[in-house]
Amino acid sequence: MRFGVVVFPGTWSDCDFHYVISEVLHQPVKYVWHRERDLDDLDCVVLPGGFSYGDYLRAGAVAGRSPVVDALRDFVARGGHVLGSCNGFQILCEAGLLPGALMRNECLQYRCQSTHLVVENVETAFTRGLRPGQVLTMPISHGEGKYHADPEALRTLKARRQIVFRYGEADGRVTRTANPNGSLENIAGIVNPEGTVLGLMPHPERAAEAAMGSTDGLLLFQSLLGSLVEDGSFLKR
Amino acid sequence: MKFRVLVRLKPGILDVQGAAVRKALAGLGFTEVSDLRVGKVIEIELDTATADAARARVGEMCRQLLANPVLEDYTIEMADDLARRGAVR
Amino acid sequence: MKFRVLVRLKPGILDVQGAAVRKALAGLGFTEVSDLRVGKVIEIELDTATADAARARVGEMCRQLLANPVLEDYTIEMADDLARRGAVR
Amino acid sequence: MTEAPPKVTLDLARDSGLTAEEYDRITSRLGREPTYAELGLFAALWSEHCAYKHSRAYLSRLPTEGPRVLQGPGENAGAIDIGDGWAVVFKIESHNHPSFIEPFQGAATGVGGILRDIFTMGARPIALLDSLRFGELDDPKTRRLVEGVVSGISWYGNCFGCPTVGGEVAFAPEYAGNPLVNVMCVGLVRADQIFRARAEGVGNPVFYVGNKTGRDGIHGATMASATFDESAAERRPTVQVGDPFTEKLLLEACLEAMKAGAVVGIQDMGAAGLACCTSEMPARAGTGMDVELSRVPQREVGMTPYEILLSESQERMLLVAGRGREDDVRRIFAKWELDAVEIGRVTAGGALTARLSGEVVAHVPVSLLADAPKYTKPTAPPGWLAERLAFDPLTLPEPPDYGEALLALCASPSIGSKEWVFRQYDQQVGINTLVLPGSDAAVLRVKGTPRALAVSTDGNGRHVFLDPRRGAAMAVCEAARNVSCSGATPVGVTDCMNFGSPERPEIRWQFAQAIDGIAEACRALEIPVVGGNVSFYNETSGQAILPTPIIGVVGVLEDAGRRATQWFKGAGHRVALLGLEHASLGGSEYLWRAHRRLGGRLAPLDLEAERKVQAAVRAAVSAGLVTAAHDCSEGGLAVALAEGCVTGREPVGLEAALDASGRGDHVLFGEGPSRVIVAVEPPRVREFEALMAESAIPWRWIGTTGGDRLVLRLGTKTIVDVALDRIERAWRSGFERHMA
Ligand SMILES: Nc1ncnc2c1ncn2[C@@H]1O[C@H](COP(=O)(O)OP(=O)(O)O)[C@@H](O)[C@H]1O
Ligand SMILES: [Mg+2]
Repeated sequence: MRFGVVVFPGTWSDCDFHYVISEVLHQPVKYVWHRERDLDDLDCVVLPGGFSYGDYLRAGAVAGRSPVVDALRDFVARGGHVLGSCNGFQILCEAGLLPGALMRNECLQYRCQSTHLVVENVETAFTRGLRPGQVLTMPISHGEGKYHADPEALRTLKARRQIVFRYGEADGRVTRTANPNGSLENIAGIVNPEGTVLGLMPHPERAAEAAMGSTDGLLLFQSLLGSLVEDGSFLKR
Repeated sequence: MKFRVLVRLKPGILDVQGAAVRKALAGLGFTEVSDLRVGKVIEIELDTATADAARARVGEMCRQLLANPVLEDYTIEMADDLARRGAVR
Repeated sequence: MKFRVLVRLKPGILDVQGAAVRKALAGLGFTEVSDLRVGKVIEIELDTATADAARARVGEMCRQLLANPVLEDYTIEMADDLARRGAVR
Repeated sequence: MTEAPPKVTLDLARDSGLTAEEYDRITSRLGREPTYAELGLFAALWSEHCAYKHSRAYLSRLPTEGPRVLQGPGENAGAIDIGDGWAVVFKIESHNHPSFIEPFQGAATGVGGILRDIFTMGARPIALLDSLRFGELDDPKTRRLVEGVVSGISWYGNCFGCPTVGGEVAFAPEYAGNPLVNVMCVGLVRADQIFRARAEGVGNPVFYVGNKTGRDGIHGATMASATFDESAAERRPTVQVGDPFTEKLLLEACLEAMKAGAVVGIQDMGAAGLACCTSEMPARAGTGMDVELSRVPQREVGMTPYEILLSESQERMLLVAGRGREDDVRRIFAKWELDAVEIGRVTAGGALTARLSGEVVAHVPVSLLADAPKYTKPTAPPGWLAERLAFDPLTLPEPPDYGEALLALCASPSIGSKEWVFRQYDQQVGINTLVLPGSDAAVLRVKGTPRALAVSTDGNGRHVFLDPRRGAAMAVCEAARNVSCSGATPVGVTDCMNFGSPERPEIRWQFAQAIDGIAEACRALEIPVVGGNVSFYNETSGQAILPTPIIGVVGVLEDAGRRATQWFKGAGHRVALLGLEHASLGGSEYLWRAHRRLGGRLAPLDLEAERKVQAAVRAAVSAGLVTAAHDCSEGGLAVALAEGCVTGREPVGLEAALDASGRGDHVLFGEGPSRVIVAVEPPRVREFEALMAESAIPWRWIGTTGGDRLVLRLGTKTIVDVALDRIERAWRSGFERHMA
């Protein structure tokens, strides 16, 4: 499966994703410059964390209007997969590829810490290998990760089972104290209705090796690899 | 031509920063503040022939980039409207 | 009584936000922008008997908290001055 | 448009910070009066900040050589060989004054400056550490400073994308009027691809790259000139504003240009900006430079040559490219959307020539600019010292309840958890951080090798205040010990010397003594000093800070998998205390917190014993014999044990018996060097004992982990018996409760 890791000016998790995909997962991967529009040779595009364009206006705002993100619309329509983590999630929301928006953390401070994610929907390309209610350990590192959607949008998210991860306790309870940023209903990650575009604030690439304290981040990739192979569409290439 | 764009959280969206500033002010003895909201002001100067055309362009900028419609409202003001008010310091 | 405080970087201080937004706008085809600066707007409602007293208090708030005197200037406006301009969306 | 520059006189020279003798030296060496722009160059380059006039003579006493040293002091940063073709590049720098004036931007630009020092060497920054000192937290002004400084560091480091993996925060009233913000950066580079700040190659093009130049930070001292028109000065901001996004682009562009082989030499435009680069770079290479100032990208209109030369706008570099590689440089910087403008050439003849639209505004030998006078003025110990030393802490009453005393100490903001600080820092970007903040040293793997680096910064102003020599040596030992506790071998030191005004003999004495102490300790531990920074004039209205050398140590772990952290891992582990049990309440945190006293003598320091203890700990960690290793520092043995119990994910209890020969407070809370506690699982006890015997260090078993209390005995008498959750609560809230 061929991965592309997008690089915007100011992106910094690009190298980490690249490392995990090539050195841990042993999958082909290349960097994709933000001005690129040609994504034809890719199966999965990763929008990594960082501060694209400094995030000086709003997190992800400028990158959300870049050529590569524009090209993602076609890519997704053609069945391509997109994983946006941290800044990548913010960009997907800003671009309208996912609903809602990410606001400043309720504590008004940056937060870098380990979190527990409760898996809610296992019928997406990225969570197919997981159990409902399974608890993953993955760190967050952001200043603007409070998910917001208006009541109507939230209803739609629920109706279409687009909420994939919520912040929870180690035992899987979704509590107020487990919410690190004030996110609406503890939402940590969502997908598009087709389950092919995942946005999440936590960093799966930082939880991909035992030495880093958790390997739960790999599960997302393994689900993806498994699901794509199963469905066959990418085997022919 | 000079414009001023004010970008503010939509009513109904909790303004955490505003609440924090209000609390800090109360701590300093400014207890009379009954409401406070924090937004962004973007001052734009542009080379466009007519005021109407310019205003339309600024509107376009807001829709395309300056405000996030999920969260924010915006207002556009022309600098001439504001001329009479003098800056402090 | 409603006030609006505009807090802006002093002239000469690097406005990283403004420069970034201007560049982003240019990238979207808004090349006519010749200058752009980003600041904060703080809208304050307060319960004070007279407009003058209220304005003085807001000035005090600016000096003590709202503006950083090392980097920023501020302007205070009364909301009545602004009534006629309507919000977009 | 620009008015004629003011006439240069002795008075003007004095106003810009030069002495009459210095001015004399300039005119006689030049054979004429300097021009206004030239005076600006001298004022800046001969300032204490750039020229180390009062410290250079002392700094030469530091050991700077060793088999692994690839670059010692004198460049943007030092470099040490760590094997497999890799080098670690690191340095520490202060941004104390800017952070006091504007905490957020001051601290942020401090981070920006040290990052540039690292990547100008060709290294990619992999870690930051921040050492902070503030007044006491009960003052709301201090709390605002702390908030501003921490969020400034957080903003810059996070946005740039370098993890902040360690540091310290301590509080004492002496820092209230002058907080300390020291930032250390560590980077990695291939050992044969280190770049230097040298303008080699006559005829090579000189590029200005990065942000545009504004009037930011034009030297305060040189600006206070009577001939400036008042209102113009008013308009001139001296505060620099950081732009981490541009810095990140600058990093990528510089590394790419270096990799492309287009770069000959490069230097960060830090203090004294362009003036500093255009004179230091040719001075190091024995060349000259001819630059056209009107080509410098400018953010403001009407800037004078003086302003262009001295501006301290951030995120800029001067780059000497190879001839014929101009287009490569332009292309690479354009890709990263940065300015790269050729502003001049490297010349023969050793002069800096600066022009404005062709007209020469300065023409000075760079050797003269780089050759500021060195001072070794008389030093004298402070008059008050004898009285402070004569104070005997044991004349004070014992605490009525040792459990409560320990809880109070754990809740001291200097000792309590700094999670409030470091959870605002990205600690992991780069996915190298094997040990996050919260243990003695942070550990970062070196990808592609089996190795890891361990880093720590330490310094104790109270110790140095009472005994600058021993206190500074103890700071070196502590930083190295922290690194050794992780299992790593210390390989290099960087130091940040924060002192009061060097114009006072007692400050000069503190400084000279501290340098001697650092030199002794580094020699004994065989770790060279490869870079550092001196920050004088840390005082407000004649009240100097505690003299505070901050020591940064980098160590190498040959096997990244063989490392230790400070917290106990489970019940039933035997706990041993390694090292001499010499401790003292003199200058201790306990003495200050419990009795508000600063006095007494420091514990003795035996550098040979220190070296052996550290070697023994390293050997034990690398043999996989210990499940935890923790250094005893502030708060003494009792606090170190309490930290072993509660700083991990799951609290682990302990029962221990301590030396019964001293008074309780002395044994529990006395501070001293060369002590480490370790935990050993029962099956490894024999092996561990054999290793200790071989190491020939003093050591003994003191207890066993388990249960949910910390119980400490002196002989048979239980003097502390406290529930872990109380200790944990005290420790977790010690700092944070002030910041709510
Ligand atoms: N300002 C800071 N930034 C990042 N980490 C910090 C800071 N202050 C303290 N820490 C971390 O908290 C832990 C405890 O610090 P400290 O008590 O100073 O340790 P020690 O006494 O072992 O030097 C260390 O891991 C240290 O790196
Ligand atoms: Mg320690």
